[in-house]
Amino acid sequence: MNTYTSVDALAAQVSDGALVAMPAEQSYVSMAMVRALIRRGVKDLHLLCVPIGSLAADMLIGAGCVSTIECAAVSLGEFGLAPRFGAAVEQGSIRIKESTCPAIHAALQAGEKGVPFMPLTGLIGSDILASRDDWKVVDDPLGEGNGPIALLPAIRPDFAIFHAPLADRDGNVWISRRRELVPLAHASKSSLITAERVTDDNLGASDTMAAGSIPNLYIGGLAEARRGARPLGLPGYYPADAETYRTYARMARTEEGFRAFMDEFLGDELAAAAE
Amino acid sequence: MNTYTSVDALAAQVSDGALVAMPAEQSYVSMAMVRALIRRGVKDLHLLCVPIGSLAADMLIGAGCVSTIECAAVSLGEFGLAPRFGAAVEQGSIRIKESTCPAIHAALQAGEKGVPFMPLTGLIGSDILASRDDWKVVDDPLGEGNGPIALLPAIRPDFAIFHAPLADRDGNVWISRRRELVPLAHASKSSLITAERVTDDNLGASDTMAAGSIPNLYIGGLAEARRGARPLGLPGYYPADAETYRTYARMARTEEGFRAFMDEFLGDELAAAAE
Amino acid sequence: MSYNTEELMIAVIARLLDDPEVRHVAVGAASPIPGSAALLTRHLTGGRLRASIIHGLANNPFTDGGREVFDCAGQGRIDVFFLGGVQIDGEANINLVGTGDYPAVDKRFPGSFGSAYMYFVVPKVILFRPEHTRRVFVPKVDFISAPGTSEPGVYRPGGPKALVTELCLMSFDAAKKRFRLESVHPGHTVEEVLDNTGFDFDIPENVPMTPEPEPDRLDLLRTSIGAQIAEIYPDFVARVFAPKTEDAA
Amino acid sequence: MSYNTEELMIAVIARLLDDPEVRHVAVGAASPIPGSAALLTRHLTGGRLRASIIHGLANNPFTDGGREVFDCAGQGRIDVFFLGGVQIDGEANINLVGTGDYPAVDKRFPGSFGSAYMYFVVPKVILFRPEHTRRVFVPKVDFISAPGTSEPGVYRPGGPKALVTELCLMSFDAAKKRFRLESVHPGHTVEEVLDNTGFDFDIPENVPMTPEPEPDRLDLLRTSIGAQIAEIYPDFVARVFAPKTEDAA
Repeated sequence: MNTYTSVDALAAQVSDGALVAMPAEQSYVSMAMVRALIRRGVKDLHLLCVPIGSLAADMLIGAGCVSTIECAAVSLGEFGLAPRFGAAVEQGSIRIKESTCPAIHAALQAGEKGVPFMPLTGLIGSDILASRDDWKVVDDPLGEGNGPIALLPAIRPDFAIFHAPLADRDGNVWISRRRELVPLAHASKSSLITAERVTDDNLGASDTMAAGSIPNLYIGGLAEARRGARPLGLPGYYPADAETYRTYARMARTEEGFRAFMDEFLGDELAAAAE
Repeated sequence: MNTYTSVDALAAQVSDGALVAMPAEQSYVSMAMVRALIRRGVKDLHLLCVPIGSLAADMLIGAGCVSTIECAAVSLGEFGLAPRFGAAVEQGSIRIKESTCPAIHAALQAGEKGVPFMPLTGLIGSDILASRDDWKVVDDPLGEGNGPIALLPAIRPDFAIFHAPLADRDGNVWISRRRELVPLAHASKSSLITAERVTDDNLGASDTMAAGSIPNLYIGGLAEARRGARPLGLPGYYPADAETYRTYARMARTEEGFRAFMDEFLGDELAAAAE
Repeated sequence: MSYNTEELMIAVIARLLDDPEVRHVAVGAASPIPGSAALLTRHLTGGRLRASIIHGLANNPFTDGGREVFDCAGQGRIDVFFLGGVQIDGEANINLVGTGDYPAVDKRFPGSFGSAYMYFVVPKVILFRPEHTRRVFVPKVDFISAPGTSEPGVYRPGGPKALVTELCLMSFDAAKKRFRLESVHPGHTVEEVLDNTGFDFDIPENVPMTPEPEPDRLDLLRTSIGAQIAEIYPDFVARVFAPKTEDAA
Repeated sequence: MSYNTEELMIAVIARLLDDPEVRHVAVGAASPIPGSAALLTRHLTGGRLRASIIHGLANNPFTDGGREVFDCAGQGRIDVFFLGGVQIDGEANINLVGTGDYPAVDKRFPGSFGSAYMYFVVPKVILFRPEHTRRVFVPKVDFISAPGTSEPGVYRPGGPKALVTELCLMSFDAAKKRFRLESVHPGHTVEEVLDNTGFDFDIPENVPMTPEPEPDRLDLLRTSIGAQIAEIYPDFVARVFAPKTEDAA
């Protein structure tokens, strides 16, 4: 199957300026792709966090790959604030489209359905809404006294990028109960997947496995990447490398510290690849 | 757990006039509940087929339980037209809200999201739309030249009723890849479930099983019912009883034939229960 | 090589599917002839054509519930879909609901299924209705389940492109709102088509005969493809491809 | 029985949850104090209270992806949720985005998470912010992640009902757009609350002292409930409920 390739070949598909969507920390982030994208020096990404960014977003921003970020939040969780994200926003060196978790889910659902927008309650009176000239509040269009409601334009990412615990050689991808990845893959024009393991068994053959799978219809490329979420964890499979994560959170507080960390981080990858 | 009960106790929850939603033939229909509802003589149901009705809808209509039906179609599939549905519509004895499959899915998604409506492309120029005074066409509310679009009011059924292959004692329900049941359960105020088998193992404990499950949060009642889909099949578990289905399709062409069939059909149930 | 009408219609549809712009064909429930053409063409194109059959599990890729096929079409990921009609008129309006003065119908049929959406969003909808009579092909449908064309400004990337019946193949021109006779099946005539069609349509000066099914394709249908189809539609395969077994015997 | 501030705040929240109208409390990520109160109250109510903790899997019922908790709230199935804020003002507006003149913020914080939705649809939102200082409790927030109140006509079944800090418990009156001091925690005073709050609020004539944690509840927290909490927040349990082990030694 022609979608089965290498991580670097996947990263090469992502052109400068692409709208790239990545899941939240506990939802199977492909750090293997983040490394490959940084190595290849991709520029001007519009990064959509679904709906919250963490290490991946912070690294891509620190490495200068991102010109716009849309997110409900970016945080390193128990390791503190996201330092390169914070610095970039405070310096005004990236554009931020403020959002809130259900708004990102709703806009992706609109993309999934092929409708131009999705209504969402809440939001009215928030400065998030005030900052978004693409969101629109209309009086109840049904005329039934439901009051004003916000309409959010559909989002159709060029690429969804994530790391699955399992995929098959036909490009079907097992995502277990991380079903936020399903509307994400549907709404995106192409999904580029790294997988912990690629099996010869067809995931569609069993009802049990199919129930937690995304069919290859949506998958634009697949590569095997052992420990491809590290230093993040792959929930249910392996924990985060807390030591590395903590080191990052500390070093990345300065531009220089970030560069030093990334030199070693990307170098390790090259060393591991050469093994 | 107080939601674990008998089929008749589930049926007793369904009050006359309720908005009741049932899935299509291949998506786990609870014929056990259909029998129990007919036995208890429920009246004036507003029946929502999600999105297509078959034997269950035809029987409930024939038995005089339904005053309004909303559906994209009602058909006995390979066994032909749905005779009691057809007769009722031709005689004008039930009200029909014409729809189309994706409109029913979209309206349930609106119910699931708690938004008053969902936009859907297509529909414009169809007599379905012309017949629906609750659907509304508006000019592109984003003002971006997307053209007119139909807005469909949310549907929130009082009850979703279906038959699952497996549930656990806590009321979690395994639905495999029949995920149309997920937005249906979410959108409905209460889901009344019959299950082929009720297990002591918690379905939420394994990622593999949880991926195909609906949590008990949405479940208003659960009863065990062996062969609870018969004479329909439970895809992946047992086939339809084609002989009985064919007999129904033939006999139900007349009111008298329908009554004769149902007398035996409901009687069989009583006999089976007495065994 | 002898063949029956079903095999001929499969061959006609397979030619419509063998088109570089068609990457993905979806086939609804209970559609063995379109389904057979889809699986045949998938084989002929070496798998370039993706064929999704929304009936059973064998060739049904979807894992996100009943709405996924519609969402998928809305995303532009389905290039061909099939629709039929109790009535079809000359502007390609289709009626799946009933005959007579709606809502007081004389005869109720199942209903519109997904037509009122798929007809709008799938670029190449093939109307497939074997029965070619004036009962089906009417001047004006009694109920528009889905309109053949839309006003300018209405979002409509899709619509009808062809009509396949037991008598002929027609194309549809949305700008002219008219069908055009493309070919008449072997053994039938333009007059027969005219006699059995209740609406006007364009007739070119020379109407070609529909090519007969290619023998190698018939072979495939009756052997390897037939075996795949039998997983989905066993009764159909037993009935339609059975002559082959007799021929061989 | 000795206790620490975390245990006191857990006890305060648990009392807010023990309410017949509260059938289901949901707790966001990284919220061990609300999470502990939720699991404690679930136990105290014999399971009448459903507690969903959106962090890990142990008490996380959701199986339909990240949007399910929001959809669930939109359906009216979540009665209590917790929100905090980098800044909170006297009209209960909350700011999770940054301080300074947005978008030119002086200090950027993570962002609004789900607040701009949950604050509208969950009937009883408990604002929980241990740090009680004028840095947090400001006259007017620099950025409204979610507004405390809405104009008439805006769909808003939910909103703030209480504020829990390390110093006190306040209630919020949406009609008056004002907080009211309900009780001051043991060892603290009304003056201390006034000194550390940057907005006006109502003060009743007699401000009661917040009741101390009930000894039986402390016991539960440090034993059976603590064990459940440790599955989700092991570091928290080790730090907060550790004194018990020392006491016992």
